Amino acid sequence: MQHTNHDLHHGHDHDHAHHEPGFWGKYVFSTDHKVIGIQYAITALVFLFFGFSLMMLMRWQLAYPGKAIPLVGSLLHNMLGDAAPGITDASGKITGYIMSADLYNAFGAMHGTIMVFLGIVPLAFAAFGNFVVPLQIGAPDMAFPRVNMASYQSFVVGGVIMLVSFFIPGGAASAGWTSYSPLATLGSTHGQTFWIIGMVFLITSSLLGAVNFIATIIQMRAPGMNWMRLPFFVWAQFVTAFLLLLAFPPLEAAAVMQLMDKVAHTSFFLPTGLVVSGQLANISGGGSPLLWQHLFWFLGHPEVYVLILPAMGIVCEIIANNTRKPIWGYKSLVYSTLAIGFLSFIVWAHHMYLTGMGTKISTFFQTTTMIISIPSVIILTCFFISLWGGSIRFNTPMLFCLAFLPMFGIGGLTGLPLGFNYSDLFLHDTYYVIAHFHYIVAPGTIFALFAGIYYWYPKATGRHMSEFWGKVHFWLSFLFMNLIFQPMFVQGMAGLNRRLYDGGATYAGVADPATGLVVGIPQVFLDLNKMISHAAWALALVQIPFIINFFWSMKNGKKVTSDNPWEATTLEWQTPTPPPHGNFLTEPHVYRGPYEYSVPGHGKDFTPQNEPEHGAPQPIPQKAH
Amino acid sequence: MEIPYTVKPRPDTGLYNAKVGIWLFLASEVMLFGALFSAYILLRVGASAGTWPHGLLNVTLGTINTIVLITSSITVVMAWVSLKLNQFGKFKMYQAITLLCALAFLGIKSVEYKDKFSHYQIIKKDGTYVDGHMHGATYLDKEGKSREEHKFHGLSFKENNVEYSLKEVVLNGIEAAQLSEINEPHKDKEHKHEHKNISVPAAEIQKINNYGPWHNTYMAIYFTLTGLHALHVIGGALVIGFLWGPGAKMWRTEPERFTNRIEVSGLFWHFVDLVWIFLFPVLYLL
Amino acid sequence: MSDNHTAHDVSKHVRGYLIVFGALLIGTVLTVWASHFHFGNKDSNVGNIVVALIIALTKAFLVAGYFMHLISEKKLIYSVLAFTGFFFAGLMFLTLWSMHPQNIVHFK
Amino acid sequence: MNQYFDLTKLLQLPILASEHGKHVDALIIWVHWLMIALFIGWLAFFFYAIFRFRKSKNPKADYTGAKTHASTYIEVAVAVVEGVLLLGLAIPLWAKSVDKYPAEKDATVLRVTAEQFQWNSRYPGADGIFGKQDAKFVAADNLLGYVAADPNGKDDITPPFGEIHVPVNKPVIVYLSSKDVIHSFQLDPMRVTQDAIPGMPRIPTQFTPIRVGKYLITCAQLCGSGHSTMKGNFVVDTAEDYQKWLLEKSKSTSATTFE
Ligand code: HEA
Ligand code: HEA
Ligand code: CUA
Ligand SMILES: [Cu+2]
Repeated sequence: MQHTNHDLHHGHDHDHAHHEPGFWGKYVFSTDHKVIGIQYAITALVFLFFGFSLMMLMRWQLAYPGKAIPLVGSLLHNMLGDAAPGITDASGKITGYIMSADLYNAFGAMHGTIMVFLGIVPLAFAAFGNFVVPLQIGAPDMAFPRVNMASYQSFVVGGVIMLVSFFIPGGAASAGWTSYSPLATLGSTHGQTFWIIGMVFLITSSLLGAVNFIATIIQMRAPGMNWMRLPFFVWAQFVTAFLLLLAFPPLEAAAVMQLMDKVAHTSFFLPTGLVVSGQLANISGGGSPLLWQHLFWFLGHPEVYVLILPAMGIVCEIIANNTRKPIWGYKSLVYSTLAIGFLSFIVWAHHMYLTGMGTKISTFFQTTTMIISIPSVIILTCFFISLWGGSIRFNTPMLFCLAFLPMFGIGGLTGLPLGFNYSDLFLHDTYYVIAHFHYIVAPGTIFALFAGIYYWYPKATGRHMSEFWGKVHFWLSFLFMNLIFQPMFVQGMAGLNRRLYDGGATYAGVADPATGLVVGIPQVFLDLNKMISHAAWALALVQIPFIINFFWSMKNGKKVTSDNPWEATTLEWQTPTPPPHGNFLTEPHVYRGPYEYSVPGHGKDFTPQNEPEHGAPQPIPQKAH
Repeated sequence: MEIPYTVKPRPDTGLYNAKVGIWLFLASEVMLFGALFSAYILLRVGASAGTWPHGLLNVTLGTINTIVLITSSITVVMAWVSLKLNQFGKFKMYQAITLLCALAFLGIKSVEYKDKFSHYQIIKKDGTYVDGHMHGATYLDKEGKSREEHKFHGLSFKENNVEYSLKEVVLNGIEAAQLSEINEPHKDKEHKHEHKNISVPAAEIQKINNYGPWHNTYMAIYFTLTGLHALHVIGGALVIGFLWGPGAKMWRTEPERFTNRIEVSGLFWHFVDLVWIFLFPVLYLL
Repeated sequence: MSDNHTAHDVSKHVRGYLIVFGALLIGTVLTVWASHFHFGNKDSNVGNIVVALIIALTKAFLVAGYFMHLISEKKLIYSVLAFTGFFFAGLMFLTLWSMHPQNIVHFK
Repeated sequence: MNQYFDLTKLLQLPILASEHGKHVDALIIWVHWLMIALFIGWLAFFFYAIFRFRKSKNPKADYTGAKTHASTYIEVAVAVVEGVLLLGLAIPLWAKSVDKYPAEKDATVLRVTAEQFQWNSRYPGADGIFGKQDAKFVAADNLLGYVAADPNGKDDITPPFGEIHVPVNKPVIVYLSSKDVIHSFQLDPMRVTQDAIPGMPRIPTQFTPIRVGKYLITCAQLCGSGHSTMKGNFVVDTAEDYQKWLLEKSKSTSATTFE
């Protein structure tokens, strides 16, 4: 449908007639994918910071077990009561407040849950996906705008339920983000019930989102935007959406069953003959704790790729843009991504090697686990080689992306020793695992997300974030991330377990008088806890420039001089800034692949996807009125 | 720009948006019920001998409900056809039947549920079982004045601060030495259990509970699966009801789009029917 | 089949729908009836399970195929369902396989 | 096998006190060689590339970029090495450790039952047979439901919590179970970790201690507020010391019941 100028204007009046949206309609109950994307982004960032704050408190307990929490100690006590009990000096007067073991476990479980389900997924998938995908495929909006809004609202409800659970009697869920039964189900407090119900809302939100994304990408691609012309970011989101769509429901089923165990006293995950606090539990029994683990990890593993694929997508866009050349091996990128998506459904039991797994099963899952590492290698390799022959601009987004590569490399490579069950035998449940995946999700995914924020910010707001403070943010974050997670490998190798309330003090190494050899964890490795914690707090401090930069630039940042400040090729830059409701003034037509940079014989070093083959480039439409 | 393909199919996929959407959603539903069915198989295979009830549910009611759902499915299809043939009146009629079927289904299901809650099993101190429907329970107050109840109120209960304690319960059912006699009646043909009233003094009761989800893993999965399915029935009925009532306005403004909505809601409804097609034999017959 | 239908070829299908409806009713009666017999060797009800499943699958095929128009649906839908089917199979079989007593290291 | 490239120093693995442990270490070390090689290689390329192709040095990007197939070979190489480690070490070693158990008679056999937050142990005693268990008999004073009447149970030995002794240089078979939640029986110096899962009676794990000493049992599965303190002592004695210990425990046994 080619608009003539006339009905184009008509279209506008029409638009206005329909939504004269007030503040609420515009910012809160909006159905515009861009607004929803931004809502998701801000909410998720806040949750991300909250999840980080929980961990900063835990890091105190890990570094200084049993010492009074500084600054916020009494605040915690006032909010959470005896979960943060007071400690007294000799004279019996309260000298401060500490974190009880239950509180530590609750914070640990909620840190994991919040970071994964309320932080990264909403930011990487929902926020960036919502804002960027329709623009990049040349669509006016998502396929189902109202479903889109519902998805966000369901996400908020889920988040609120999770937050409320901190304040109910007994506190929040404390059985780890993995919520293994029976631990999660036994016990009389309701934190776990809240967790389950919260998860049901979050799952619903993700399912609605996934359906919407897939339908949008399949149905709403602009004319000429065929599959092999999609920007890699869209591919990444496409596969991610399928992972969510098909991997989440089994967890939802598991959640329903655990809810029944909790409120209707069924025994889905509770075996016969449980003995709780000295007496036979009054349950029918006959259930299986392993079933929960299978259903959880059936989601759990695809979920980890949900955390990484969008990040890879962002990195790909930014690398192409800042090397000013096409991505090397676009096709193999796409196929590797599809392969990862496919395989990630059949590796899950590598999280369960030590549940007493027979040879057949462990062989199967080890093999698939090793196979799935190959596509990741291919993807990363493509990114590396893309650097070759480029003309690399080191702006803030690019710095974060470049850092992503080795950081993901470390995280990914350390997945391998975990992938062999015979070495996992020793590394399982140690800080080596913690370091493994944090290298991927923190200096990996989070960096990619920072990059994405710096990169698309001008499109969303019409202003740049400060380059200088961006670089400060990058270098310091990079430093402290590594100071936090590198030592964890060392601790893990020394046998320090995760989820330890006292940071391992109980297992501190002692020289056995009889033999003289030291058993337990040598003190040096425990001392690393202090260093890690200080680095973690420092990491928080260096986020302040970012937070200020983020809000300050909305009003005062450097104005963009064109709609395409990075001189990029993809469609989101061929719209007015910020894009109006309906995105494109005239429906774009796509003539070429996503990364046509430095095409030989072209004047400028980038050729937008919608620039007609011959003749003058389509005039880039200026701002809507 | 307006959102394309809300009514007309996109040429290269041949589908309109909502159709793609609903099928994706149904795909996730398959995984949801798939996981529960896997759990069912697992619990059943894992159940120790004699503990998995057979022929516990009322097959007649189950059959009727199956037929009710199938009927609702055909009426949904016919409703859509009527719109295609531009017969709005018929559409109204068919969907009305659909909604009545939905109500009938839920009604029958709740009857079945209720029955399970009045079905009790007693484990006596001597390790034998009494199993049957609650016929009545006798309670005693402090002065030993006895009081008859049709319902079971637990081993003791309080009413306007008088304390009543159980004297005996009367179940209409069977006595059994092993669970298997209760759960696998088809297996042992020799001693035929005919139902009779059996009264059990409170003193002999080791454990008493009714056939709620907590009773055993079979009841757990039964209530979970059928409950979740019932929720889907309710959801589907709400949508169909909306498109039948207020939503029907759209027929006048955008008939094609309305027809699509009916098709999409129908697809969901058929899926709900489809799930039941498996639930019925799995829970009632096997 | 869907959208772009002339009234004519829709009405053609009505008969088909009614036949399917009949078949489903018969199928229902059939399963119930079949459940009164014992198939296969006497101390295992595998036989009955197989029979019941075959009937259920047939009914499912009819509903999905005709009421949900699957037999004449677009390729896209098929591929989505194919993936779903595959992952569902993976979930069920891998889980059951892993949890089979023989594959769990325990005292035998 | 790995004395030539000794990463153990670098990796700082804890002391090793079991026979099969050296294989676990070997696998860990080999994998880390692979990782280090890849990482260094990639990193070198990475830095060279971003240095050489920075904008100031290379103002005009090259449309085609690298024309090499080297990457494909690298990827294949990675796959091959992973395959070798998998088929050569990981799979056979695991098969050995879970499928090939020594006969109970030439091994030290004991039951370890985890509970929040401690480790109970039970030895079969002179007759080498454990007492029967039956859920029927589970009661406050007999939480594991041992059948009092069963003669085999009479001479079973139940030392106090978290005190487990075994003789050196003799295979040990531990039958694990849990009363309440999932725990994980972890003995780092023995390179042993095995979940103890309620409802799965007697999950076995095996190893052969080769070094006399007093070691720590740690719990490798979050099991509640006391998880971090759920430690036990695992003492590897000389054969004589072990006999002595067993003797005195068997005396005190009758007194110690569970709880
Ligand atoms: C985004 C998240 C993410 C990703 C991508 C991965 C990727 C991988 N993970 Fe990880 N994993 C987690 C998140 C993730 N994981 C989490 C959260 C847990 C813990 C859950 C819990 O218990 O709480 C976990 C735990 C975990 C375990 C269980 C450990 C245990 O509990 O005992 C295992 C075991 O097999 C494993 C394996 C792997 C493997 C083989 C990969 C492979 O896919 C990796 C493949 C990648 C590579 C091989 C890297 C290639 C690198 C390059 C080519 C570039 C190098 C670049 C330079 C040097 C510049 N992971
Ligand atoms: C995506 C997942 C994710 C992410 C990003 C993180 C990030 C971090 N995690 Fe966590 N972590 C988990 C998932 C994650 N974690 C999981 C699943 C577990 C296991 C839980 C369990 O045992 O059950 C775990 C466990 C875990 C532990 C082990 C606890 C234990 O076992 O006892 C530790 C210990 O240090 C830790 C630390 C950290 C740190 C320091 C960060 C830092 O990298 C945080 C960095 C965060 C930021 C830099 C904030 C960025 C946001 C902003 C700057 C806000 C801006 C706001 C606006 C602009 C409005 N994590
Ligand atoms: Cu026991 Cu952790
Ligand atoms: Cu995994």
